[in-house]
Amino acid sequence: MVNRTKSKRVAGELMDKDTMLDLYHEMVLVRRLEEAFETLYQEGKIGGFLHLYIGQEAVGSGVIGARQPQDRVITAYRDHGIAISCGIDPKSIVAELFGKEAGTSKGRGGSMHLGNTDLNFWGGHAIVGAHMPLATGMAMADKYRGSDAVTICLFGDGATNGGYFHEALNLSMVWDLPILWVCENNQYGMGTAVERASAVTEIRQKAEGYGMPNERVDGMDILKVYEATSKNLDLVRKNGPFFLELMTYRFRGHSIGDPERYREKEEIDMWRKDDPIGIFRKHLLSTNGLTDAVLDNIEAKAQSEIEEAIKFAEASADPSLDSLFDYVYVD
Amino acid sequence: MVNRTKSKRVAGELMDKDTMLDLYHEMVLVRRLEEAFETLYQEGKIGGFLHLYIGQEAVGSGVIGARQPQDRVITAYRDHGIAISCGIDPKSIVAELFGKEAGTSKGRGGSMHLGNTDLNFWGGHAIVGAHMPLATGMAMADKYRGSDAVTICLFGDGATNGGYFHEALNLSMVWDLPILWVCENNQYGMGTAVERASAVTEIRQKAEGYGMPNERVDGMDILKVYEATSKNLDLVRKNGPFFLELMTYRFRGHSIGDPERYREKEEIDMWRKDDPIGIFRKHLLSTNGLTDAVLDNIEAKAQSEIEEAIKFAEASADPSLDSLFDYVYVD
Amino acid sequence: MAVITMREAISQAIWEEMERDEDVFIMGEEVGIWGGTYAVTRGFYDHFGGERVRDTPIAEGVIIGAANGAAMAGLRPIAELMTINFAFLAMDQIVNHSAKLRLMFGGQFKIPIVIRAVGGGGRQLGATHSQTPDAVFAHFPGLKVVSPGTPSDAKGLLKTAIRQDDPVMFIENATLYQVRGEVPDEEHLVPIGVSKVQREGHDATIVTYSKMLQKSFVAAERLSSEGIEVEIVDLRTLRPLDMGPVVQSFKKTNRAVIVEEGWKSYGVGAEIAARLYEEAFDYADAPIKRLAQKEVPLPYNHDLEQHAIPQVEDIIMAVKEVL
Amino acid sequence: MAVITMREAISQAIWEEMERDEDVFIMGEEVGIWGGTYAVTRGFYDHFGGERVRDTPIAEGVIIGAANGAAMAGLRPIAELMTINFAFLAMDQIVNHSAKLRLMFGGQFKIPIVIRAVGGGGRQLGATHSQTPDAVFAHFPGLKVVSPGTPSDAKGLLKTAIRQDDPVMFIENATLYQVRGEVPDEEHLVPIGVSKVQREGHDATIVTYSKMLQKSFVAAERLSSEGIEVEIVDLRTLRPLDMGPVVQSFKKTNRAVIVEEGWKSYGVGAEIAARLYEEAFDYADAPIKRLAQKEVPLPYNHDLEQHAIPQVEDIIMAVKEVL
Ligand SMILES: Cc1ncc(C[n+]2csc(CCOP(=O)(O)OP(=O)(O)O)c2C)c(N)n1
Ligand SMILES: Cc1ncc(C[n+]2csc(CCOP(=O)(O)OP(=O)(O)O)c2C)c(N)n1
Ligand SMILES: [Mg+2]
Ligand SMILES: [Mg+2]
Repeated sequence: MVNRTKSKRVAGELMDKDTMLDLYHEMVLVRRLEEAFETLYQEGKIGGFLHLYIGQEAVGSGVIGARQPQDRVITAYRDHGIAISCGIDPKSIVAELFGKEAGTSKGRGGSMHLGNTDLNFWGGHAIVGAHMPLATGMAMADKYRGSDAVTICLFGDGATNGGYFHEALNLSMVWDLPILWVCENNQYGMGTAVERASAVTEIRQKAEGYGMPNERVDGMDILKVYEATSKNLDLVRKNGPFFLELMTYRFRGHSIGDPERYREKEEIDMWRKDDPIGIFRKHLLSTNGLTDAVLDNIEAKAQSEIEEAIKFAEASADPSLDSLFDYVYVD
Repeated sequence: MVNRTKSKRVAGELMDKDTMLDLYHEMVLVRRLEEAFETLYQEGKIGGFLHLYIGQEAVGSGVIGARQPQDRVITAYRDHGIAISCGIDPKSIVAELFGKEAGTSKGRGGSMHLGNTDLNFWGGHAIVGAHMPLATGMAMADKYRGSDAVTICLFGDGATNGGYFHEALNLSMVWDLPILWVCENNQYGMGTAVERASAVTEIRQKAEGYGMPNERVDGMDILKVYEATSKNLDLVRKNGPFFLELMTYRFRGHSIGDPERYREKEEIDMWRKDDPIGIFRKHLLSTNGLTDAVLDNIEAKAQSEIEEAIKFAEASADPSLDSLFDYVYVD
Repeated sequence: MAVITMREAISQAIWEEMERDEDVFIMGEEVGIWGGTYAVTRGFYDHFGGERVRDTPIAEGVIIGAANGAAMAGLRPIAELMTINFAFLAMDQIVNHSAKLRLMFGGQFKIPIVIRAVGGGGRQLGATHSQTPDAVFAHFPGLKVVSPGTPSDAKGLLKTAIRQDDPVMFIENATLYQVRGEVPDEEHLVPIGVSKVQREGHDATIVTYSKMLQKSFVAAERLSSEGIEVEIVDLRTLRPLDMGPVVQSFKKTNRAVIVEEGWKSYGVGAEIAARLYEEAFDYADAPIKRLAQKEVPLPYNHDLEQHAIPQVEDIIMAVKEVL
Repeated sequence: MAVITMREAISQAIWEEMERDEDVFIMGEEVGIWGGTYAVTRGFYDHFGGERVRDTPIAEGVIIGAANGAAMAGLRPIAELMTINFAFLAMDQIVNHSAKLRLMFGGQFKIPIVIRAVGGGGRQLGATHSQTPDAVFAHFPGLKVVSPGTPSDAKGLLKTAIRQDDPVMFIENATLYQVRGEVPDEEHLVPIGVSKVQREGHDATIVTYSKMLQKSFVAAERLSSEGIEVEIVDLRTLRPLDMGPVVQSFKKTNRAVIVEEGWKSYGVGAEIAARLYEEAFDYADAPIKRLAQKEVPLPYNHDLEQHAIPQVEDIIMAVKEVL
């Protein structure tokens, strides 16, 4: 297991107080959503696989919090938090996991395929690494059209050992594309620890092989994530690809049903001490003069939003059986 | 276009005189063979694609000259020179290109699939990069069985941009396999110059991404190639993967029929001044006190061996039509 | 005979062959410490160690490629693809290398690799994780394609696959792992390339394999209660395809329904129907019917997905249509 | 009407569509400075520039993947695979992404990508470079699969493929590039998913496409000199498959030979035969015959290779067998 890099810069210098409160709300919303999903899955209301984002909230909120509206976001299957950060209504997220027509993907995609192109969120992709070429193409399209948008592509540490990673990173440099590559290094790909699957444990070192500028940052502290992202998004807009590795940890199993034979309880406990929501809360209380009451209020609000979303999803309709052939072809 | 690295070590300190003469003979043999193939192809006696090794002879002869018999060799489709260096009789090489039963691969494989497992040459492979995983598996097998063999895997600069390269190099480090990765950087993948296809023009930099030790060496001077290979084969036997980049150039087109719109005549001329056979000859004459007569004699011998091989191949038989289903299945 | 699950049968086959032959080893994502995504190799890592139960990175190209290379070098790898959907990331190694290397080098070596892959839909995994593209692999000469439908066949076929010298795509179905059945206690080998009558009958022939074999059993019992006795022929191997028992059954019943989980067009049923007509044209008393997956990428929604996959009711209806 | 080669027809189609629509661009290995491995895009790089005629590294996964991404973002990429054999290195992008992305996101975007790939054997390129695996791609709903056999169809179908909004696998045959034919001078669009009678006759129906269409023309002329008039139906599109003209012709001739270059088992002929029996069972006066590649990875040796591929003589014999 790898130690998280401690940044030496004073955190939070870029973010104003309202943004902080928004992001705090967002992170809590993600946490409550994931906890709700855990229960709903056990109740059999959700099918397929369920990969929770609990523990990694600071990554999604910090990275996407720093984007401009024109910046595209694309990620892998661990996408609920990312979807929230992109601004998708929890209603349509829960509906998607319930397979309802009101879901982000009309109940066709499920947990692994949330997406909303109006909000510039391009999914949720279930094949490990396969969305990295997609990101490359989207960035190419933006450049082709002269837009100043950046494509933000998030992926796991495990994904960096597959061919897609290499082909996409290499091409992004050759074509000098506006992509921010963001590795969410949660230190495991399913049950395989980074050092058992990757030649280098510091994933950012792989970027060196492409001559790509890179940085490793603490992914548990949203202020550091936000700061690094803001700074590097600017760089990407000017100079092309940048590789950002964020050190994080998933507090739950890879997906529901993970026997978790591959890591010790002590390790999990150690990381849970650095709860990204806890860290942020402490910061807000100490540095920004906020009170427990304000934050508790935000938490309560998040809780009720999730409850509302579940009610909405439960009440909403399944796709009709004769819509089976919809969306297979346009023409 | 990239300048070749000039090694600062005194060349030739590792190779004795007999070995030098053998390797000189071998390089000439390769050159004469390739020239003959060029003509034979134009005469319609060879089908399929034809990728010539002319200009790169010092790589094959230098690398394979330094191997131990237990060391496996595997390469891509530009494999005639490698086949000679591995000790395959030119007769069975010509026969293979004529599609004859006496060919190395019984006329089934053609130019791109020479191979002789008795001589530890595992092919000639036509899918760019696909033999790199095969090499990984062979090295794994040797390690599994406790053998001290090294697998020498040669590939082009172009192959280093594909997913196989990445997956194979990464896994070779994770499993600490005895592989010498040898990039024949002839500066083009078909018509695409290295800098138009690769994020880094110094290919060895890619090895840094895997924390793999690496070196870039002049591939036109067989003595330097031989020396670097000997040294690094020892390292691999002890420590696992090493990445050797050899700077070379192909004097002919990618394959017969290449319009060569992608490079200037001046560039070719410049590189042809560094003919690997010429360099070696000069060295032999100046340093080792050999006479023109001795070397001319070797050249004549090579020439007649090729003529003999062609005669052999012409006289030998096609596979019978009812052998069509042979070798599809064992059981 | 012990009654065990398909999971146990497959697990036993690998275990026994690894005990028997040191050259046999298994590699793939999560086969080791995790114990296999579907718990097939649970306990293997502790018993055989990490050299013979090799966890790999998520890199399907080099998983199959390295297994091919190890096979060239004389080992007998079992390469596990977590699901058959990921076989498409190793497609070049499977169809251009496993299937062709031996011929391209004039038989100088062999490729005794077994590629285990889990397929099938019906678990709301979405379009990329729910495929049954068996016909696609069966199209390539040089490969053998095996897909068992019972614990006994799974064990016997897998053991044979590991022992023989050709590349085998061994396709399991995730929803069959819990299915129980009798498996011989003694050494048990089932030949590759032999279809089998799994239920006798005379009114119509169901030709099927894998998951749909189990659904066909259920359909057959229900039909039987209505007085209709179907014969069920289980292909077990898609390449080489053994039409013998299929043709024989068809000549007896003169009516056939082919049931597969994959898509209909260019699927398994097309080949079987074409062959039946080629080999028993005069015996057809009714057009042969193909029952297959509706031609959509499988949607996540439970009902839509089930609607697209052949169900027991569909099989019953199809049989009645050919009667 | 001008008489041009297939190469020119394809080249014109791309050129015209790139002139018409700025969103159309082409990417692939050697499409730019080299001018296309088969000289299809000769002159494009100079005219349209490197942004619209993009040379790529040898990395098929990201070629198709980036094209998919560009399509998601609203461009209309033409992605060239140097040969269809390399499609297996991009198989996941083709079958798991091009074909499925739209449905998996509930139709939020479309994937107007055209994947051009050159297939076919007979040039002594060895087993990995000589495949005709068209049926494999046609198996996947979400894709369209087009494979023209004449210059006119090549031009018209490719233009349509570029304009319409679904992913299309456009399969060319390397040995057809020199074939000449009349192509309309004016704007020329041919609909995808429409089979076509390419030669009228009444004694038997040949169902075929691509290279085998041209061989069938030759066979038909020879047969005609013996007084046998075959009708030739050209599928042109394998998915969606238009059986209309095939069935109609079969109902007229009552005899059919299906000729394809790829392997027989689980190939195109299987689907066509199955469909013909399903839709015109009573019209068959003789078993339908499938003529296809012998089931081996194609060997390099010239005679062996030709022996494995259907020849004009084989077509003639097959037709005579169904008469
Ligand atoms: C190509 C492919 N291979 C295997 C899988 C199965 N799988 C799903 S997630 C996963 C682990 C990915 O690890 P990582 O990239 O680190 O992401 P994390 O789950 O940690 O967020 C695996 C092996 C897959 N979906 N796609
Ligand atoms: C996967 C794949 N894509 C494309 C090709 C076509 N192709 C054959 S050789 C070649 C260039 C390879 O360049 P490089 O690796 O530098 O080797 P060199 O020819 O220079 O020896 C290409 C694109 C192929 N054979 N395989
Ligand atoms: Mg991870
Ligand atoms: Mg090169």
